[in-house]
Amino acid sequence: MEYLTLQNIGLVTGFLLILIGLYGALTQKNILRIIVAFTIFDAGLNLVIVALSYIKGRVAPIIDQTTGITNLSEKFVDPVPQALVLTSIVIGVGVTGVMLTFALRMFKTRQSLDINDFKETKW
Amino acid sequence: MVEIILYIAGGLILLGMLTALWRFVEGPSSADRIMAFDAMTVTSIALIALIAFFNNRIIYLDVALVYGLLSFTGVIVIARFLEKGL
Amino acid sequence: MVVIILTIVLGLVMISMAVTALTAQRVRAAVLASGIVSLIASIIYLLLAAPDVAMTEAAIGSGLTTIIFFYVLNKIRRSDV
Amino acid sequence: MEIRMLIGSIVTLIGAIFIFLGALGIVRMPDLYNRLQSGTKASTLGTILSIAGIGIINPAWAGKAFIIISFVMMTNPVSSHTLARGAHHLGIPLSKKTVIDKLKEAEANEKKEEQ
Repeated sequence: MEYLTLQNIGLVTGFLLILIGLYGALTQKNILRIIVAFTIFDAGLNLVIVALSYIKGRVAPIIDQTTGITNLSEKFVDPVPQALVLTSIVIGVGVTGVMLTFALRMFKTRQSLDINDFKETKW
Repeated sequence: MVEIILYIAGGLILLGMLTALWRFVEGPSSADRIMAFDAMTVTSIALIALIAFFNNRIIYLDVALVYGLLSFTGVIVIARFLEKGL
Repeated sequence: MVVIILTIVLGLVMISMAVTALTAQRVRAAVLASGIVSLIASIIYLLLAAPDVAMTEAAIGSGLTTIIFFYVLNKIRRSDV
Repeated sequence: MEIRMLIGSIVTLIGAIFIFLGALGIVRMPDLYNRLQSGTKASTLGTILSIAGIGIINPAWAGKAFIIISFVMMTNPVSSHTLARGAHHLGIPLSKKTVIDKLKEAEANEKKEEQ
């Protein structure tokens, strides 16, 4: 019962999302479904990093009237992984946009979305 | 007394979210799924407000503000996609 | 204790929606399911004391990703998307 | 003091009941358009009442709660209207018990005037 904390639930959910996304990206045939699986993989990765930085009993690292301005390092959770995840979300949207552009170009040249129809880039 | 009433309210809101999710899984057409998505977004605004009350931080209400401002643009884009012609 | 139960329910919904996104019949249902995964991830970020990440995920992960996916689906328009 | 907090929590509870009944209507109604009005009107009223109850309990939060209420009240009916119009153009069938369809008549009149 003592393992049932908020941090452990976040970690388990994040790792399960990573596994589901990896399985989908490796087994699907449609290009658009591969990109959807990549989006799920990205969400799970961000959830793992945020859950690692959580400490029980502390509050969000933003100053207002209820926190005061003294002894802040004993009241707040770690803000550095949250800043990293904030950057990672934006980069993930950029990567998704580039992948969708490639998918659109591939569809316009070959009129197909199946990954087995594009064999000349294999080696 | 006040907290017990608010816990019951939170349970009802969560139950409403799960019920809308059933329509998302079941839905015969795409418009049903989009409607369930919209209902879940609006319901989660109320859930975020309750979480902000229990944590006693006003900064959490800003998340609900972002939801209320930006959630409808996605639904409008998908509806225009169904109407053929974005 | 209430927070633990709420987080477990939200996590189960998230995992079931991820499985739905992989097994849906049409691509538009898969994109909507991944939008719901982002929506619930934002509530879990709020419970993990990260409101700034929750704000960004709500605006970008749940809104902008869905919009660019449907922009591409509008260009393709086959019977199975 | 105590009376005000009790009133606020009861307003929030009424809002939560409205949200639950709206979600029940999403499952139980016969066709898309009935589900749409149940899922939009009841959910919007429930969300507005919930946030107003939080604002009554904590008077320092009332300004931000008012801003959220005005945003929800402006944006949610717009998206629902657009979705209903798109579904009607797509040709999703109405329920058997429907007695009137004004949008179809208006489109027929427009087509007649063009010819």
